[in-house]
Amino acid sequence: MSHKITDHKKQITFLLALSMLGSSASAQGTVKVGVLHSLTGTMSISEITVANAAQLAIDQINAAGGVMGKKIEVVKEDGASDWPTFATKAEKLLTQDKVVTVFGGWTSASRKAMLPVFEKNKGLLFYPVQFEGNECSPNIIYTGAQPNQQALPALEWALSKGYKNIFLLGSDYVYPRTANLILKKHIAAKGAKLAGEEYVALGGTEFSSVINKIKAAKPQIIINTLNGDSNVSFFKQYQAAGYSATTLPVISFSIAEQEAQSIGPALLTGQYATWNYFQSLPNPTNKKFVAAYQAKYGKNAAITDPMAHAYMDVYLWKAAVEKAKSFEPSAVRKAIVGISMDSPLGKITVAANGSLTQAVYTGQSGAGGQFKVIGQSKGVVTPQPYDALTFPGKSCP
Amino acid sequence: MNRVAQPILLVVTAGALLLAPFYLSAYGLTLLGRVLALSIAAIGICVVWGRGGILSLGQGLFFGLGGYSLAMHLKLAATPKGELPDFMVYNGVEALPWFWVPFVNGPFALAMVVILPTLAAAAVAWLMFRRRITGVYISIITQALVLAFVTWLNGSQGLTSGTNGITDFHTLLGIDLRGEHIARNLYWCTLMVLGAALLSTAWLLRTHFGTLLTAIRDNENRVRFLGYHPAAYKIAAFALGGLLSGLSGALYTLHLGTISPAMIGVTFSIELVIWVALGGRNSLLGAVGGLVLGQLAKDKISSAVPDAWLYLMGTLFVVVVLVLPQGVAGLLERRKPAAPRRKTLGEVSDVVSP
Amino acid sequence: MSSHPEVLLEVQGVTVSFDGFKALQNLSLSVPRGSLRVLIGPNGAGKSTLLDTIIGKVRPVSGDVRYRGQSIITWPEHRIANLGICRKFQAPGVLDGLSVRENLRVAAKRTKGVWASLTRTTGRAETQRIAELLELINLTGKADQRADSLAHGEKQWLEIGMVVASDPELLLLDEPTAGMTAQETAKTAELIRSLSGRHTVLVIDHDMQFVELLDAPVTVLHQGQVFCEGDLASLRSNADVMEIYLGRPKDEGHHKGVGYAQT
Amino acid sequence: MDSVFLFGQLFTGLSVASLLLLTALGLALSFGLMRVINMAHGEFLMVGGYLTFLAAQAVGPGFLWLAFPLAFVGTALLGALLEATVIRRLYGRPLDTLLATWGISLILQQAARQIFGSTGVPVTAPPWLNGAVTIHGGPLDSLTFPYVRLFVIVLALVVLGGMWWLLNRTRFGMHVRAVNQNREVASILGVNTRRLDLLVFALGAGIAGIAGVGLAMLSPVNPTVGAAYIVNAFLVVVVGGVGSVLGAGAAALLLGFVTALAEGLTSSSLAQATLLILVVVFLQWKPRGLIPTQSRALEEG
Repeated sequence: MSHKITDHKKQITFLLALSMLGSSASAQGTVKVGVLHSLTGTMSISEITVANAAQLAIDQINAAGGVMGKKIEVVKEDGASDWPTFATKAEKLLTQDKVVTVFGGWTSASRKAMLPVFEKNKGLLFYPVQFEGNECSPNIIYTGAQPNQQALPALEWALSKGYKNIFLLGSDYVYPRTANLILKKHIAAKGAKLAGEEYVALGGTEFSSVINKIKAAKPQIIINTLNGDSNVSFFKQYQAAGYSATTLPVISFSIAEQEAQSIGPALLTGQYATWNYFQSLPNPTNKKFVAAYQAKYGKNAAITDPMAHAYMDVYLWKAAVEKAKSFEPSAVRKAIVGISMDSPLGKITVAANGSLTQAVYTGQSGAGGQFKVIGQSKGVVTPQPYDALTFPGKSCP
Repeated sequence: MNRVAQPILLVVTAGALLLAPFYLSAYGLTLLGRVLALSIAAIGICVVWGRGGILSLGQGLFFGLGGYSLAMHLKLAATPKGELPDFMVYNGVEALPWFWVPFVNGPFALAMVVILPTLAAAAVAWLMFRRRITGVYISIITQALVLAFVTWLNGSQGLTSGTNGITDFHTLLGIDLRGEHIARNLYWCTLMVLGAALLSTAWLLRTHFGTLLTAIRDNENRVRFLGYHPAAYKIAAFALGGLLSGLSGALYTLHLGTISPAMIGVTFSIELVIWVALGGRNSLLGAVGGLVLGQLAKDKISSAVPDAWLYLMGTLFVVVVLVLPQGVAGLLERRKPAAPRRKTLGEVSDVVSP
Repeated sequence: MSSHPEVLLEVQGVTVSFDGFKALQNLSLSVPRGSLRVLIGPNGAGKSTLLDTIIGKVRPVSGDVRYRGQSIITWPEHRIANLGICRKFQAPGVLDGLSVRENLRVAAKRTKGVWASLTRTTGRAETQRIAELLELINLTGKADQRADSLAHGEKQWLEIGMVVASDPELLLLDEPTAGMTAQETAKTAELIRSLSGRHTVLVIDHDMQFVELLDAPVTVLHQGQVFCEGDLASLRSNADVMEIYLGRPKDEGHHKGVGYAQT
Repeated sequence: MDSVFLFGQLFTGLSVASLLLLTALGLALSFGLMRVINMAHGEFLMVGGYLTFLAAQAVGPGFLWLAFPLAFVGTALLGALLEATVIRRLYGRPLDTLLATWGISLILQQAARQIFGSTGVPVTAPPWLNGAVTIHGGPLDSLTFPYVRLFVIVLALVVLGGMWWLLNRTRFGMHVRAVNQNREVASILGVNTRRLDLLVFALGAGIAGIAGVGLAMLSPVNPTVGAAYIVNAFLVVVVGGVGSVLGAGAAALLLGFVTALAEGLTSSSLAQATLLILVVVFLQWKPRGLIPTQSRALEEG
């Protein structure tokens, strides 16, 4: 904070030239990292807890002696649910605060806005959320699921359960559009039927028309990529129209434990979700993580896939720094490939393209808002940023 | 503020701005450059609202047209020959949409930065003023238009990249946008455009055209029955506002390296207006100053105390309207001795005179 | 028809309807070139509506307005104004945000297009003329003051000045002396009289002292129609006119002058 | 479109129109009477929704008896407060009311965010509203009318009827109409216009509060819910003709049906964009709206 104030003064008085900027990367045995999430605005509900998870990992590392003998100093910035703000704040973190890495971002739009900033300033970003793939910047470590680590396994699961007539419903932005483009190709390739495809503006709450269209299309299952509050409206209006998990199941990619709590578990009971992580995973690392998080942020706090990824990202970065013996982003990027560790998600490995090799689970929502794991990928799944069927010939360099 | 202090202050400010790259930090410079780019749109609002009395809540539309015109070219320039922009591929688009095709040409795109917003503004104005739609109707219609534009952008991802917006640019007319001195040069370039926009608008408002604009704002019927065609003047002013917004949008896109629907929507458009109101809707320098200082304050305060920021901003809206209808510039003007009343800071025409 | 042979303005059988209420009913009127004509009538008689119709602000449901023999009923307002018809409104229609001088300059400009407004400068002749007008309306000392800082009477004068500055062939003056002192009223009457001849002037007013000073033929409107015409003296002795003004039986109003009937 | 789908969409249109109408009625009143552009009107809807949520928290499933009076009175009081502190000072400056009330809407949204969080709070409709009327057999087989949506439609009809009665059959309504026609004359004739403005503004806010109850049955209540409705509600007022309650009703129906049919034919984003453009085109044809109010006071507006 004090740093911020001195800087502010400098800027408006136009007086001190370069003098105060000596506050560079590693003064006094600390190393600065940025945490950049939406602390305000519509995305804050999801992102604050992700920032909390990253903070928890940083606190744990600091308590255990830091990274290469240096304590981690966090510079927290607010992306304010506004994509250009993410770009601005990323630039501030890299050029003014001189952080060595940034943990942050949720929406694809925020990541796309930050990408040029990280490339220009040769920074490093850890991005913890599932996304549409089709991107592999050397300056970003994508730890959330690639499409082949969430969407496709979900489709396979649905087909294996005999759901052959599929309706695709999503919010109107890049992730649902791309995920559904890929799903459509695979639905056709597998000989299943596409009942229909609908998109509702982000934050949209009126589903009457959509439900009429679903009714006319008579699907067996809905693959749902709606985001945020739209889910609540959708499930309410779906229920009012007489549907339930037994008559028309819905499998979702953006509903985790936290969203389930806010939607109201009653509306969701029996519905499905696919993720790389559920709070109920029984591995010991996860048990420890859940206990530590709930000790710090409340014993009923829900823990989700992106939170688990964000927590693990800090440890991944630490491992890479120690392997590279340097905080320098390009060295860290180089060192991180091949690192493997036990995480709350189970065993993960960083692939050459900067994404994780990780397992995929399908869960069914129970009464308490927790998901019971009912399906699991055979072993871990290698990340494929470009779906071979949909984007033939494309791959990461 | 007397007549001696004012020019001195102007010269000092201009000098400080010109030399900013030599004493500001890299981040400070990008921030300032970005805000200066935005302030060009404020000049447009000053003309259209302050002088013309037309409150447009849809300046984001023209800002967006300017920004997207440039961004489309930058995106095509960053895409290997024979390929489609990445987002089109991910949306299953198989051929370059027709309206993208001419934007391959750099000079064409640069011309469109100016022409497209100007034409769009003129067309919107023609539709409204032809039917003598006035006052709050205009605010509501322009707001609806910018919402329609943003909704269309969001809903047509294959054509526009949707909510993500267009990003990841590399070169403009062969200049590497990630090069060494680009920040500094872009800053100066922005400052030049801003200066040129200020001077030419100030000149314009000193002509009979400026007088008539005020006359129409105050009493449109009187002017009409003196034989003028008020709609023509209002269309011209609105088109000028569109042009300036478009320029601002293009420069802002260059500074930020991205343009997206979230940057140009209803909230953005209203925020522009309130900064102008704070600075003084009748004063060019007031409008620009209000926007620049407001945005800088926003950057600082919103990261220091994010929650308080919205309260502060909301309160500011109310207070400015209740207490300072002519903005800070109006406040400075009021302090001056009343008569004999020469032209003052509040009156645009005098502000940039040598 | 008066002694002037040439008719400048001819209103032919005009009917104007507001939501079924007939503000003007089949009204006809002709104004010879160079004449001075006064219109009186009680509130709601249709005086202002008639002027509105002439300048194109109100469109009639039937009838025609001809100016120099040409029908202007469908013309846009600004083109009608450019023919040389200029109106002074009832409430002072000055341009508040401009200085007195600028008000006159706006009115005096010959070219009214957007492009011309950017390129034309104010010539010496125009400056000279505006100085004369300022003198005429007694506002030389306040030439650089904003119009909204003027007193009510001064605003009236300014607007008259603007109407004169635009040098119209036909002046339509709607209650030009409202809010003026007796002295100012007399001066206004003098000014208007001096304008007739070169200009054609149609005045609406209530103030009978003022009408008297104008010393011109008077037309009485009633319920949207021409009730009668004549000089003021003959109208004062007309019992029917008394009745429409006062709404009383003819014999009661005789001893009072029409002038007292102002509301 | 087959007939079941078509009728389904017509019903959707009716349902969309109901909420639009409830939101727009208050706007039409205050805009018509005072030329006030209240950008914070959407936040009255939001407050109504949150009050419904609180009522549901307090008394459980049978909360509607409490929710209606609470939402109506709560938002009406908020409206009165706003009128007395800010809007009153801005009469005759419609563009300034627009900016000031936008500021107020920011404050209210942020307050809601801090009290209730930025995700929506869910309100579970009472059990008797669960389920739907479904047609069996015949050409419209399996056409469904959810009770919740029927409830909102009835709510809109009741409020519209009540408004009509209030404006046309009561002394209060006579005063409102008088002021609407000519403020000065009405005030000379002894109408306390200040008090009337306050009452009308509060009434409009209260109706938005009731709309909030209806909304809470269909979607979660979150801080931006008002912002999502405000532009369309303004369009209803403009298309209907400023200050006309009947016009607002007709416009809400028109907009509702156009939205539903456009959504039937294309995606919801394109439907919304199309609707907005259609409104602008409509205003070319009828700049004063469907049912224009003929009053001299409007000329200057």
